[in-house]
Amino acid sequence: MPDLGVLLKLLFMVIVVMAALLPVITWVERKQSAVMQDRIGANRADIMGIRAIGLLHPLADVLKLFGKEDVVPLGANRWMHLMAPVIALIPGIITLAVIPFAGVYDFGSGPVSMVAADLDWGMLYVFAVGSIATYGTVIAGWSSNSNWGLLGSLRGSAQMISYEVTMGLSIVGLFMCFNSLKLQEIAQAQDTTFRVFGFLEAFGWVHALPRWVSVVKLPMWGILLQPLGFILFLTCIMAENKRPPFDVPEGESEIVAGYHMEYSGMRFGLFYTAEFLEVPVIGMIVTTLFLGGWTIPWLSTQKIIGGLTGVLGVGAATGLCFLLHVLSFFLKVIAMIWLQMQIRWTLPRFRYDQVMDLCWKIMLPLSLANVFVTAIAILALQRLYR
Amino acid sequence: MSAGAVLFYLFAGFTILASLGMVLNIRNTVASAMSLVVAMISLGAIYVLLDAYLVAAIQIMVYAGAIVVLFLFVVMLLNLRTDVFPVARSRLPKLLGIALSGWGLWVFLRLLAGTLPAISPAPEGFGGFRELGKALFTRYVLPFEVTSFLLLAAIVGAVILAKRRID
Amino acid sequence: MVDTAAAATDTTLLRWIPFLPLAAAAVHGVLLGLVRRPLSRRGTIFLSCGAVLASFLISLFAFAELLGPEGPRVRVDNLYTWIGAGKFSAEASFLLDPISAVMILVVTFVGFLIHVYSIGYMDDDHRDDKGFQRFFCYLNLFTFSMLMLVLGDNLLVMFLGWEGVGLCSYLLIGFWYSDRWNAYCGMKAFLVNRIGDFGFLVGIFILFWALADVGKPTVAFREIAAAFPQIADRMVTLPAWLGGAQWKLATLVGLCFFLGACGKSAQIPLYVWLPDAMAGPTPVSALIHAATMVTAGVYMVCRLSFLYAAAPGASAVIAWTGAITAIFAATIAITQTDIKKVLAYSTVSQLGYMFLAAGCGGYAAALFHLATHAFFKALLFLGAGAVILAMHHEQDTDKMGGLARAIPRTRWVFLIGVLAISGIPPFSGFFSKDEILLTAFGAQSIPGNTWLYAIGVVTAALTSLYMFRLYFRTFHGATRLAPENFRRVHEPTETVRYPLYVLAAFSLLAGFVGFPQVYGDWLGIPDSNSLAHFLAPVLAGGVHDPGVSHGEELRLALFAICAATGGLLVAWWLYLRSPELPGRIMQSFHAFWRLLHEKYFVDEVYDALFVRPTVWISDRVFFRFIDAGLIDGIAVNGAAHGVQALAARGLKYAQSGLTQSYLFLMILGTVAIVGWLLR
Amino acid sequence: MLVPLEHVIALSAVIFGIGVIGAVTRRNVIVILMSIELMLNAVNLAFVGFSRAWANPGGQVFVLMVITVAAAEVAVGLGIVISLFRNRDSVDIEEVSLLKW
Repeated sequence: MPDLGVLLKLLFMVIVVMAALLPVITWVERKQSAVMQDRIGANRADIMGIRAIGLLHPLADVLKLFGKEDVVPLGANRWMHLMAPVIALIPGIITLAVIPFAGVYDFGSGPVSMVAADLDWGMLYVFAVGSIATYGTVIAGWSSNSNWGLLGSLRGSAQMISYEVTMGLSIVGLFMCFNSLKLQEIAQAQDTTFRVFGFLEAFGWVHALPRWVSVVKLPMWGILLQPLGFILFLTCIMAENKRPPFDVPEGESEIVAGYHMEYSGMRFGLFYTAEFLEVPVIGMIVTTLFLGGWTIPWLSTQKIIGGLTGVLGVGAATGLCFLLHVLSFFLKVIAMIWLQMQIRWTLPRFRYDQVMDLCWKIMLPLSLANVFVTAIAILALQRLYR
Repeated sequence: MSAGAVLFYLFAGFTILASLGMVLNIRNTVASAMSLVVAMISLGAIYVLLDAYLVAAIQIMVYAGAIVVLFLFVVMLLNLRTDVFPVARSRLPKLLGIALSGWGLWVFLRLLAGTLPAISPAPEGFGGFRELGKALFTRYVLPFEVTSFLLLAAIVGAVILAKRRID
Repeated sequence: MVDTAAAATDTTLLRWIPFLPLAAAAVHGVLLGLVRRPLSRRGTIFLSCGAVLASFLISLFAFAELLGPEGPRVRVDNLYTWIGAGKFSAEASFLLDPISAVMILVVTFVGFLIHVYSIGYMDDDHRDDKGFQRFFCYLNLFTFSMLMLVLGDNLLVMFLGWEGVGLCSYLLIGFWYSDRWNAYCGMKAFLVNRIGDFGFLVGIFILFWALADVGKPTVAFREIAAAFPQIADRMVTLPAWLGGAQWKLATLVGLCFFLGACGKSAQIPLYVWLPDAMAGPTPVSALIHAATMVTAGVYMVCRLSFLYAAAPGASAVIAWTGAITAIFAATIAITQTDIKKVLAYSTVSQLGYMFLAAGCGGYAAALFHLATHAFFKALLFLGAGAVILAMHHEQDTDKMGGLARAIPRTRWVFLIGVLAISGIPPFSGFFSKDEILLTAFGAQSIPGNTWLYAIGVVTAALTSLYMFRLYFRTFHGATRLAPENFRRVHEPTETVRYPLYVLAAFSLLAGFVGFPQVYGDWLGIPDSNSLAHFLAPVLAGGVHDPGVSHGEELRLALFAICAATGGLLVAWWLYLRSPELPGRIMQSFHAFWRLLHEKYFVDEVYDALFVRPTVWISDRVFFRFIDAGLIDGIAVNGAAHGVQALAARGLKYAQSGLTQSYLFLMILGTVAIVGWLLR
Repeated sequence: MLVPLEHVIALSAVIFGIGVIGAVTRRNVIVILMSIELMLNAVNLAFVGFSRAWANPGGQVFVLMVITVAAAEVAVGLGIVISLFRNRDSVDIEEVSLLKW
């Protein structure tokens, strides 16, 4: 039976994401689009005249959606129609279970890993769960007995299956570098730095190198080890989320709203929520894999704790370090969310064939090449340093 | 009974029910597919209980995530709302087949009791991707490669078959 | 007795002797058969003759090596284990001991000369463009097989070569296959040889069976020799349908092997193929059907001398068969007019001599005569070939005569050959034949050995008679050619002539390697019969002592010379002095003459006794009834019709086209199997 | 281990039986393919169970092989189904009985 700690961690993540991030994200989305389109944006919802620059709009949305009637169209398959949004929402939530929002600390009672479920095969878990998300789309479109919906879910399923392949391949290189599938381990592996020109030592004339060469150090982040992998993975996982510019399954201008056009009320809200929930989740995964997760660049855990112990004593130092890590984690996540917003409001929607070509003809070969190059580089470096 | 056992029998029940649902639902192909997904996922859970983590993940990724989606994709592509077929030409052999396979199953289960070894606790890292990867690329590398060729052939075959015109 | 089973020096030299010709043949075969681009004439000559010359040189080297140190003069070259089955293992290995040394020298040397000769001889053969290379391909293949035969370390390798030479002889007799007669002759040779090979095989089986019975399952000669005494005296009961008599094993095996020898070496009753084998090109007749292949039987008997020494019965049969064959063939030869036929029958007769010697225990003598005969008979055939070339492929002596003026060189070398075969001293034939006669005279163990001797002497007289008849009718007297044809008769080219000279030299001198001890004592040479002493360690009985006093021996030699000269004089009188005489004799003894001229009607008799019944049975019974009627009619077509009918009646309904019914049947089967396994 | 191996194998056998029944009785080609997938899964379960029982990764390796083969089979099978549907406008397997007497 899961112990209290696990529950606490899971609840922490879920509450943070659902209660804190989601509304803010909706608001940010509105405001940012407004900024980018030179509008004022949502600002009318008020409680007794207090508008709070539109921060109340998410609340208003929720109330409105709850208030609406839940329509099941004629000839629809009722059960599936009701189930689809839930299926769509669940994967995003349960993905949170394996994401480390902070490192491993010892509060006197043995090391505690700040992740709900610290699985050895965490990344595989993420993939597996993510692949379930497809069904929400498929079932939704099919069950609601509508051609638009059917088309939408056809596009959706094709797109999601295709991009899963590339997504999986694009981070194989990363796994090679960090030699693990465990998210916590990956994050810890990035809690250090590497010398940019370190490999030059292998040629035996390191003493001839200028002094600064061994001073210049970079945080051992995935994005620095696998730049191409970062781009590919981000693209794929955003395509998985079916938000613009990959929103062909629900292209309003072509197929009215795609797979969820027949939904109304809170069930539509659930799809909506699912999409917005995916945004921070994506941010977390990308952060953990490529941006060093909870780590603070150039300041490894030992340094922080060691530095603060003198001032505060071990326990307080550890706690502070923990807080700092959580802080850095969510800062990075928010940065990633902002990046997604940016992309979402910058790029127009791809055509369907463009989406497919991008996946199969450009990114799949690139990811394969990435795997090969990484493997060769790793072997070469091992040779050099032996 | 340990929690693992409870979960095992729970998921076993799910699996059987879902499989039956898939087979017996003669009106709605998509519903069959969905029950197949349930069966797959419960099997994946059972794999987890059997310490086969990699296999479990791949089971869900490939079966639930790809294969059944492919089924659904085709169903929707052909837009089979409900499949009502004319009366079958031959019922008897099928029923006989059911009976016979049931009988064979019964014989099998009856003979199964107490013939198998007790299961010892799994060694460290058993079923992890490291061990399996090692086995896959050293000892079983030939089957691995051969299977890759099979996949290639399957891709080509599928493309050729699904093309509208073979030109 | 051979006691060198263990003491043998290993070497890797021998394998090259047979394999170089094989390689050449293979190259030819690939070029002709697969690439279909025949080699140029020059290339062909270079390849084939070069290969044979090389293997001759290697043989010389190996021979020198063998002569060098005293002790066991045995070299073994073991390639690999050809057949390994339990305790039995047949090695693919070559054995070089004095016998095979003499053989490979003769084979490669004469073979090389004849290769060279063939260059000139086949040059005017324009029947088809590939013929030239095909001919040399076969020649090389033959050389390879013959060397396998004589070098084989065990019966199986020997049998391989045995069959190989048979095949090559078939191919070469029917070389000009476009002519049905040649093809028929090749077929005849092959089939008659099969009978002999059958005997050979049965011999191998019985021998192996007996050896395995005493726990020594082997086919290697030296091991057999070592183990033979254990089984030599056991009795074998023939099966009832063979009379069920008790036979001595050695005798039985010896007779079986001798049947093979009869086939290969053209002895009664299996000699009939050799005269017809003259259908092949003359070099072939010289190489295969005079010098090498036909002597394989003699070689085998000598190789198995330990066996025959232990089987007096078999030896007696061999001796008598040889003697009878000798005189029988000689009488036929007298009346033949075809130059090659005469030589063919003389070959049969000389082979008879060799078997006579071998049967009487004079294995060294047999091999000696084998060697000398190889030289002078090759010389005679090649000379005949030269004549035939000069006569533009005319072989009938009735259309020759007086050629001495036209082709003097050929005439002289031919004369040397004739003198040699007639046993005129000091030509090689005299020594070898004399030793044979001596052996026959002294062989007390053989019943009626004096008669054997008498037959030998008479045959010697007949030999010189028909040989000089041939010579005179060809080269002397008034020519029977039309003048304009006579003018077109010309000497052959160098490549044809030079081998003749070499062979002439050897048939003049080769006799001295077996210089009898008698004259040796006169000249004060110890062990003058060097060949016999060289061969002694590997032959049963060592240096054969006929047990005849020197004076007796000299008287016998004188007697033989008289016989030979007598034959010469008769021939001279009949065919030069009064050429009309033979015609009158022919008239008066017409029936007898016809009997001889028609070769005692043996072919006709065989035809009536064996060939026609066989053909009739195989045509009427085996082909029309069993093959066409039973197998094709009932078995094959019947089965097809039955299945078709069955399928059309009912079986097709199982093919319902319903996938699931197939699936269901499959499951049915699976469940049945599972149920049966778990029952 | 939580449950005896017999139960695992029994479960796999039951699932296999269900798959067989589906493959034999259903007439919808797609469902038949699904049933075949079900059988394959039953086999996989047996593999995993045994590999767990003998602590031998070989069984799981072969499960991976089986999954690959299943994917290939589905790809080709569905391709056939599509072309079949184009030609006959039906996925009834009894429609596809041309290959008979």
